[in-house]
Amino acid sequence: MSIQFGRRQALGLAAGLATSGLAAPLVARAQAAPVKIGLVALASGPAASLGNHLRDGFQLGMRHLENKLGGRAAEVLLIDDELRPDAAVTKVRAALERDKVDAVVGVVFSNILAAIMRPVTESQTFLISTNAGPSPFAGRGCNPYFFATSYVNDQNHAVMGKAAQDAGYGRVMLLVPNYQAGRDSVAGFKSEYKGTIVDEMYTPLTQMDFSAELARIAAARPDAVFTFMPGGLGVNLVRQYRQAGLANIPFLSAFTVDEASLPAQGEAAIGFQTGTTWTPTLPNEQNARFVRDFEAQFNYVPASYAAHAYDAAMLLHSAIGKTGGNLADKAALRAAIKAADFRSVRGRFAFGANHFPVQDFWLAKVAQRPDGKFQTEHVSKVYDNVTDPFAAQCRMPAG
Amino acid sequence: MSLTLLLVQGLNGLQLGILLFLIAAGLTLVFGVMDFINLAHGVQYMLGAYFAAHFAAATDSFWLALLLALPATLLVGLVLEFLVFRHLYDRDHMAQVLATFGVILILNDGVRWVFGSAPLQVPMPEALTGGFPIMDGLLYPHYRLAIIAGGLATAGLLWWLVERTKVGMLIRAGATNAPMVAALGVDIRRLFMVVFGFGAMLAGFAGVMAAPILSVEPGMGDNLLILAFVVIVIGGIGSVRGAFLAALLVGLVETLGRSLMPDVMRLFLDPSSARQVGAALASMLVYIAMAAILALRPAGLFPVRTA
Amino acid sequence: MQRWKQEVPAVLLLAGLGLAPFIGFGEGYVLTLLARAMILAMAAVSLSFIVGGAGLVSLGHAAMLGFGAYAVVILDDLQIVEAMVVLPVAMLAAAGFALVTGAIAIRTSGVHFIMITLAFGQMAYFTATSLSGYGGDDGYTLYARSEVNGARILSDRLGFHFICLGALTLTWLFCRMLLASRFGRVLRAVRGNPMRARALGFSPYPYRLVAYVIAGAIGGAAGFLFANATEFVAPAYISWQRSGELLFMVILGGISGLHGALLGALGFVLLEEWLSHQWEHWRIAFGVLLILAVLFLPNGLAGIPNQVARMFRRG
Amino acid sequence: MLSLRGLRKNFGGLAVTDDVTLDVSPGEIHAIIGPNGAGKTTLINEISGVLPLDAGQILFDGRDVTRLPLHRRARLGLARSFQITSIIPDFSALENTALAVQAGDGSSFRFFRPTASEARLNTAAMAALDSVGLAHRAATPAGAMSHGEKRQLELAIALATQPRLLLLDEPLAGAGPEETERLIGILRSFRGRYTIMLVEHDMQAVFALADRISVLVYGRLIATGGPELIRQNPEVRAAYLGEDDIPLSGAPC
Repeated sequence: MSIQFGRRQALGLAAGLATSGLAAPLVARAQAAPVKIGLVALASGPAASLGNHLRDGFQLGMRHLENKLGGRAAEVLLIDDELRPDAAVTKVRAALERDKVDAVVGVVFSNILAAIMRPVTESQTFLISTNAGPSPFAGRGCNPYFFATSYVNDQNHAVMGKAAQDAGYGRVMLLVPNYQAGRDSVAGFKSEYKGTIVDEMYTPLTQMDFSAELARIAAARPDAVFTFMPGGLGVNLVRQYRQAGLANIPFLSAFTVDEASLPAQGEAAIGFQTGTTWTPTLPNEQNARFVRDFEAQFNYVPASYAAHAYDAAMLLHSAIGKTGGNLADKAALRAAIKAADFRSVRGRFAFGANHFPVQDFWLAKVAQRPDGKFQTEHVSKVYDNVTDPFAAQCRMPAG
Repeated sequence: MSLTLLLVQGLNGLQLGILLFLIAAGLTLVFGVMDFINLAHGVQYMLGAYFAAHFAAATDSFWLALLLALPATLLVGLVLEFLVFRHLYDRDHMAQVLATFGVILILNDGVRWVFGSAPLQVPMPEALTGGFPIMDGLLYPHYRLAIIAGGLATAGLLWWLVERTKVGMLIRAGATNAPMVAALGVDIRRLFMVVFGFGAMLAGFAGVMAAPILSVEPGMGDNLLILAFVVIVIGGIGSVRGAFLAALLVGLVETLGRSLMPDVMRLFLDPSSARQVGAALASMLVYIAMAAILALRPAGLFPVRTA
Repeated sequence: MQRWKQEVPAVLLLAGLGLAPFIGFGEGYVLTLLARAMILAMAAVSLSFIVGGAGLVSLGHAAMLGFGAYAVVILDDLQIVEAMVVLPVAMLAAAGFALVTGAIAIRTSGVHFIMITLAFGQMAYFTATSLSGYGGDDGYTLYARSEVNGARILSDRLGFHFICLGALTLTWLFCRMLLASRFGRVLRAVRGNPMRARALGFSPYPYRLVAYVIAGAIGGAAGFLFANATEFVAPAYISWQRSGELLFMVILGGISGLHGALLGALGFVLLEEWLSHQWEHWRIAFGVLLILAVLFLPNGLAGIPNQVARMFRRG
Repeated sequence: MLSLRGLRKNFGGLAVTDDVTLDVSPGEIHAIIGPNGAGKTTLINEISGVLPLDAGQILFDGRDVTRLPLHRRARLGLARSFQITSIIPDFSALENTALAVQAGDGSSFRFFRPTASEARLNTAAMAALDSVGLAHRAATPAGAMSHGEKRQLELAIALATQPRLLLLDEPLAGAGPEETERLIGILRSFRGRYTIMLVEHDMQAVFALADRISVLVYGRLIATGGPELIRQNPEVRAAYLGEDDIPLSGAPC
């Protein structure tokens, strides 16, 4: 956490440098001002570490791009959504109207994305979610100004449903927090899993102690447990699961064991499984560079929040480059973004008709690296180049 | 639900109740004796956990961490008392609420600043890592038993301090009628400081003990603070005995409600909605209990202060 | 004369808000921010009415806001967006909730009242999170603001600014009128000396309950505007932290008069907005400022003029 | 007017009101005296409805009010003052008094008209203030008044409710000699206009004011009668033995 960014501290180089560089002389005048990106990254409250992953991932991307997007100098405005929808709306509107940002990127939580969706897209500004992907926005609510470099929320859960199905687990028990994402998670898992669901347990979002649920699991003796416990919830659950001696029952999860929570879960999480789009171990050149430089820069292992944000930076770079630095022609820019002509840390990456990625999904396992740090490691590909199930409902309106 | 399962849940409820009691005890004394609403009591719990995490990482020993974390929370408590709270004893409740809320903001973000945003962990002490099989396939961790035992011992010590010592007598008298104690020539400010520091340390102790089973993160004390307030209001403000019983009650209602509610709702609804409605109701259960108790006994179960 | 003087800050503030769009604060995002501040100020004034006027320190006032906001959501889901319908429903829903919970809560007093209102607020919160049909925790996006007689006057930023300002002014005048009336005098008497009031033949209960219900209805109206301002409603609007914030606005401003809540709400929202742009750990600075305000401004922001005057007299 | 029938009250085994039976007739000033701890204030609290009784019956104008709460009794015309001044400190003297007028003037669930401009309330309140000699202090915040003035205000508040019975708990408590003089004058001016039951320590004042006096000792009523009768009652003299504040000078010895 060595670097702190004030909102007005531009990361970009001075505008003068940009014009002297590669930009074509014809458009240079209009493009003297740097490209401005509003980065919505939660920076306060208990869940701030997820926002930090997101921010650092994007910042690393900007660093690799030497603070230029498509040849134009770029400036990043950090916006802390405070995990309060009304505050997020106010701040994002300020970024759109006062700071005239050219695109809004980021957002960890779905309720924040839902809150800022209309203000951003209605001002005809592109909104690129690097994490939150509520299914309505992939389906009927898809939007010409909205892209996601992540996934539809339900997908990672469905991945685990399929993984459980493939592994032949006949009886599975579900444990999720009692809130919207938790209920979606159960729906996502069930969409692919055809075996018996022994019980669904819903816990309050504020619950820290899972011993009551663990006792039920022990009593029911399922073939596997599937859970979705983001952030601190996951830390508590994983450690208590291990302490209760239940680790012999396979632990399947989504957003529960990842590099954001592993430092606090440690050895307790080893061997636990998760469904994901990305792991630090995916064998491609970009990914190796991303992980290596990220750890060197920020001194912790990146999670998918960081990877998707890094991809978003690369995506913007490719798109703005394609339009020759012209941000005014929205249709051209949209087409350029949709082309997704960049090399993703996930390897293959393309956008579907609903502006959500068509990509691979992996089953991954937690392991300890030789240097003592923990990470998720991909085990097998569960979905190959898959389109999310909501895409069919999307009738993308013309911009 | 089988009998063993009920027993396990009972133990879990007991353990939550005891953690709650350690926090509520300080809160109820501070409130009862000084008539001081301290919203910042929950952050003492968080600080206890953070100190434990920090010292455990530095010394590689849980016990050393415990030993160091206690005086550290005590120190923070006393510093806060000196800098802020001391100036608020004569003010009305609302001033206290606002200022102590300020302290919450400072410390919640302060730990993020110092220790980073990512949740931390405290390893379990070597000697207590195992568990005993309480039912087929489920270990009840020794550490959790240690929490219950340590909590009960602390409760006993507190009972002895409050009921059997001179300071305790003053504290009880202060909870009933503070001006009278002052009139007896007792240095009431010193008494306040002792009570305050002690309460802070108890909350810190709860934080240290919870750290090996819970994730150590900013704001971890906020929700517990609300529950602790529920406890002291149900128990009767200023009553340690009331806090103890109410803490166990709240702990059991929370834990048993969570496991029983969905089953109860299944009598009325289809299984899927029964689970969700049951879970939502379980979240509300302590609040419903508090509202009901206050509606029937507006001063709580064991009112201390005379009208 | 004294009374008239007391109203000067409030009148100046409201006039300033009226002029704001024309003196360089007319940009959309500033109006958004001001609208949010004014709506929260409206809720804070109604809370101040029961805190300062009736001695009912509620830690569940955000629930009233929530009822108003969710009335908008539920009616939107039923395709009803006419403000002439939605607003009364929002106010009635909140008032109804206030009536039911107040009937129980007002039996208690002091810190017990704080806690029992908190309890009811939490129940409302958990209920909202379990409304799967309206997005649960993720919240509900409104695709259009309410209409008045079919006209979309709420959708215009400047128009909305003046609607919020009008609502805030009305709230302030209305609560002021209530406090000056016979009813308000009894309320204030009950707060100042309950035994005396009872010895005169006034049972505190019905007066307090009516005040609580009125404050609830105003909170519902504020919730209606809040939903329209953010075009989005989530359970986060009802959390106990939000109730706490409303209470802090009231206390920060000073409870000796309703204008304190106006000052407190605007000060709170604007300070937060400004600080959050300065530093990642801005909440530390915010906390320090809150503590300093408590220690050095015993009568809140509204008490500053008097304090300054006294200093000059002494100096 | 007021009838007490066998009132009883125990505080943890200690009888503080012990079979008290007493009648107050219309228009009289009835004083309750007794040594410290005799239960005088307790009796006032029972009559006004602050304390519940263990046994007995209170009739007011022939109506049983034993179970009615404080505010309902007040509505019937039972006005009381408090031993420790009980005014509303942030209200002006006028507003304190006007509130009392308002109590007897129909419903207070009126939301629209500012009370400050309600002439009817203000006139009546000014009259009450005037009759206790406080008219010139009408605008002063009650909290800022001197002790004696607060006692006067307390009387004005009681008067303003248009009471049928005034219960005065030590109206002279804590007043200086001059203030006492003034208060006695005010009380004397009430004679014949109001029915008053008062508890008072100042024997000079009691014997100067009261039509009838009841003597309470350890919660028991040991005598009731005119001032002369009480002065000569041997039981009363015994009870007050050792206390020199009973004015026996006028008694034949």
